[in-house]
Amino acid sequence: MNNIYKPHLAVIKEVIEESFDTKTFRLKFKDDKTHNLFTFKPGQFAEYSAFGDGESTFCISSSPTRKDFIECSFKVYGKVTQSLNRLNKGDTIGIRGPYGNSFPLDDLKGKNILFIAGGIGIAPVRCTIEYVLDNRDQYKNIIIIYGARSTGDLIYKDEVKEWIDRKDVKTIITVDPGGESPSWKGEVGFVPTVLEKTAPASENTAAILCGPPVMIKFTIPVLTGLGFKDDDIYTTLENRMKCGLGKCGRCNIGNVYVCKDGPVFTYAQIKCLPQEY
Amino acid sequence: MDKEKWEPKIAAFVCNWCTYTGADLAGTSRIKYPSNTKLIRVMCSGSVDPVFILKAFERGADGVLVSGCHPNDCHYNAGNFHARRRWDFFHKLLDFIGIEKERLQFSWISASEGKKFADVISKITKDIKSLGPFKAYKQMNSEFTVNFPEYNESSNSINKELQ
Amino acid sequence: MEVLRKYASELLEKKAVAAVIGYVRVSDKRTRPAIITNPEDTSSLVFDNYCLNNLSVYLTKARIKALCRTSDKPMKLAITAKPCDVHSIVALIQENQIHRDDIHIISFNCGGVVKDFGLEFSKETLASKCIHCESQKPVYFDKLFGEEKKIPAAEDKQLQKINEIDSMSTEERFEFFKKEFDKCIKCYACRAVCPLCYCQRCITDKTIPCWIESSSHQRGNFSWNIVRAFHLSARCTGCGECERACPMDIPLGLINRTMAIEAKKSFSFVSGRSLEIPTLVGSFDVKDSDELFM
Amino acid sequence: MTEKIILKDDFLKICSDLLSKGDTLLAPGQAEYIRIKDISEIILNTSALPPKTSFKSYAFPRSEPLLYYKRGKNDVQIIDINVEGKNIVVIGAKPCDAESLSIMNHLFTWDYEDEFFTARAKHFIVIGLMCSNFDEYCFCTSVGTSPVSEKGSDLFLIPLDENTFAIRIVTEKGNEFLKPYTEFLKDGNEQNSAMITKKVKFPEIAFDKDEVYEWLGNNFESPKWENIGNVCLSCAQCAFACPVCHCFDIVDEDYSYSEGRRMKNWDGCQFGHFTLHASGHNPRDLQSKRYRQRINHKFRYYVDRFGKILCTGCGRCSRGCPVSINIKEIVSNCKD
Repeated sequence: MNNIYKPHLAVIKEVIEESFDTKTFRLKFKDDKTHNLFTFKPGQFAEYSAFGDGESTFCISSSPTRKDFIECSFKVYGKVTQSLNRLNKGDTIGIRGPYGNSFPLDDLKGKNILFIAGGIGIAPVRCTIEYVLDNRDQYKNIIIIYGARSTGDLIYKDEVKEWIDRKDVKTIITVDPGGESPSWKGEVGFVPTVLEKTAPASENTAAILCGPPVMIKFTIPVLTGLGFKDDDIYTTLENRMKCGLGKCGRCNIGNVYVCKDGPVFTYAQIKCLPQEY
Repeated sequence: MDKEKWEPKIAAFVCNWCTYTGADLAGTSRIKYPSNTKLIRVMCSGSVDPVFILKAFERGADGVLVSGCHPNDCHYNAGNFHARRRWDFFHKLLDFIGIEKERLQFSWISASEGKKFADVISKITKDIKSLGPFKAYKQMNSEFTVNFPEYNESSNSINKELQ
Repeated sequence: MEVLRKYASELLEKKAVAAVIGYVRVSDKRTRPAIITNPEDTSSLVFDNYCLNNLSVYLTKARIKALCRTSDKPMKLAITAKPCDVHSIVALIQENQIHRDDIHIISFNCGGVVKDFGLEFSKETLASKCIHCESQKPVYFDKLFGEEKKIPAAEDKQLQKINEIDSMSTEERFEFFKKEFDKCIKCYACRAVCPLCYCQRCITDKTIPCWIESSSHQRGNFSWNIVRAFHLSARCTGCGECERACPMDIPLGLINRTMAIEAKKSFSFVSGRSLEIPTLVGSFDVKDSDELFM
Repeated sequence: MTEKIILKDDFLKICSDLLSKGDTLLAPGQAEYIRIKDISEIILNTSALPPKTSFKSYAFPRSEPLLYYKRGKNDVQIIDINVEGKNIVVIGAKPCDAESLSIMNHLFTWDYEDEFFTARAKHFIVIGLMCSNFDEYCFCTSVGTSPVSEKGSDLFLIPLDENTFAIRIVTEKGNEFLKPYTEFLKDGNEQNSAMITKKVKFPEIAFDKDEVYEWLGNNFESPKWENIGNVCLSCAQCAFACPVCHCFDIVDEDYSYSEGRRMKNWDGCQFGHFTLHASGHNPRDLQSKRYRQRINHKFRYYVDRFGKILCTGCGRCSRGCPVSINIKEIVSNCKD
């Protein structure tokens, strides 16, 4: 019997402490065959199991172009993430996926891309950035704006440093006012403010944004003000999920299942949805 | 199961201030008592929730003991008074639902009563032994359970099974 | 009935109360709870033998806050309550869920209610709580309607069943309840309709750690039903809503009533009868019996 | 579709043959579809109202394990589960229940196939029985079925008189099922049974389903939802009694220190924690929103996706509602 709820087992090869409450697991499937067959697109998510405590949904934060490991980042919040937090290098977890749709990076070829991420929302964006950087010649100008509450909340420090060092990418890191440390060299200010200051051209540009609802709420008007069309603004929605397969009936917003039709939506699509997220 | 060889599993929720110290005293005084009881230290007999007891039964305990300070000796003034009323009801409820009274017992043991601690443990062990294993509850556990094949952690057999 | 409607509409018009929680007729033998804020809507209010809901389940902190604390001057919430429902209100006040000053109790002299919707009121269909009812007059009220009525006498089958279970052996009792609890589908309707199950977050919804399994297998059902019964023992006022709401017909009333009988026997305490004495499990007496303890 | 005639006694003989073969037989009882142990329990009463619960739990159990796991020191072992469907014959299914599995099948097979459901569902033989009674809660005619509807049934029984039934063979599966028993069958005339079905009183059509669909699309925000939400106690009894509600929860539970199982349990969209995020945010935090979701899911979202109404009009949710909320009344009110 083909059990769609059965996860593949994966071993934690490395645990990276990103910040005081965020961790990244570097995972490798126990079974090499599964590891090679596991393909996904940037933006897709998976269900990670901590056996004994249940399953939780996070995006896959590593790029499909870097096949050695699968990475996932999570903030310790609920039952499953607390349980995952207790695991160490060498422990086994379960992965089922990938599920959902992805950022349409094939359609965006030949365009400029503006990435905007806030907080833990950097996870799916990082996957996309890495994918784009690995295929750098197919895309035009790339701007990354990444904001966090404080310097302590910034994650992916190594990756971010790599982006900053690259000449072909413009990277702006910002922390909320009051969150900066004395040695902080980046910007200080909320993401929408920094975006306004940067004022990227909207011509032939797609914006990929991901972050807390309040950031999205204030960033979208700025983007629209800069001349971005609704169809060119991509963001992700999250809802509570159990199955990830469109069966369990809790992630829907109107008649749209976030697990099947999402998590990536354009702003134009979101505008059509009822206010229930 | 051979009743002679079978040893009961008993969970005891004991108060930190009296019974646990009493158990210490029993130990330092070299008083012998049966080793079937697993002590779980809690801060007060009043802080033991009935679900702890149910959980103990669920996980295979044959009997449960809750023990605290004597009335008026509570470290928190009134914890054991509250507990006393509560356990009265819980005991009656379990009795009505069909769980033998002896499966769940209560006692007051002070820090100086090492001998009493040993006696209580001996008594409850004897009681539970004569009742036999708590089959009724264990049968409920067997619904939806499977027996795992033995496996060696170092071997790679799991991978093969998965394919 | 007219006096009730008039009284309710006056209360609303005078802005003495923010809303009236009452019964409205749906069909011949059915009523439905309604929360009425508009004086005109009071014309549909009813009270008769088919008003079997215990409306005190709607008296939650959140609702009072939402309805009665809208302006500077706090308003009251009027509730139509049968004498037995008043007991639930008393219990809620005792447990500090609501304040007596916030509630305007409109009560009735009660002649018994039917046990479930859709049945014709008669001796046979009398709710089991009415058979052994000792409080046809409310203990507390702000307004009382109706004349004193007699509840038709009927056989107390519930008590017979309790005695029958009492006379069983321990194993038989366990088997009996195992069979009954096995039917449970964990819909928690018993919890939803219970006025005294007011916890914001029930212990079954707590998952870290998971004390009561949400699966409806035998083990999970047993834990849930024992915990539910224990949390209500000596608090339950015997309104019987849990048993009525249960889609699987589990005799929850048996357990609740047994515990009430025990409370009366050992402590001569009956829940929800007086605001003067504290609740049984919320208080203690140093002279309580030590019989249970070694 | 062909029609045959069978004597009641012969039909019961088929049932006892099935019983001796070890098949599971279900027939409507008072509270639920009971598992038949003796053929004397089969009543074939057309005038009974639907029992309190449907037979969906035989295809979609209220709790079932999805897998077993064992945690080692840092290793995990999984034991997979193989659901083997056993033959289940539902005898005298109410027409409103008969359709339930085929409606749920859409959900459990789209995109990913949930074989826990399909493995069981494909072994079902549903023998429907005409229904000649309805009460104030029945509204099968409003959702496109009827007391004489064969939808979802493999075989459909219509009583011609006390001792004879017309048996309509609706599906190929039903045909296969009857093959060993051709000796009991006589050729029938469709007109005879049509005479009977014509006489059956149908519940009045309470609402136009397309109108409701339209209204729900335009009235996501409506004061009507709030009125219901005020009264509803969020007990989700309606979802658990519903023959087609299919939302579920997945939880892990240990049964010993290192061993456990992952369970799939029924869940209800009326529970406050159904959509509660770990962060504390809840998209459907009010009962009015949850009730709106329930009605919309049944009469709009499911139609959007699968072209079917997620409701069979059995009226169970209303019959059992502790505060007597009537779904028929609410949906009928879904108009301006």
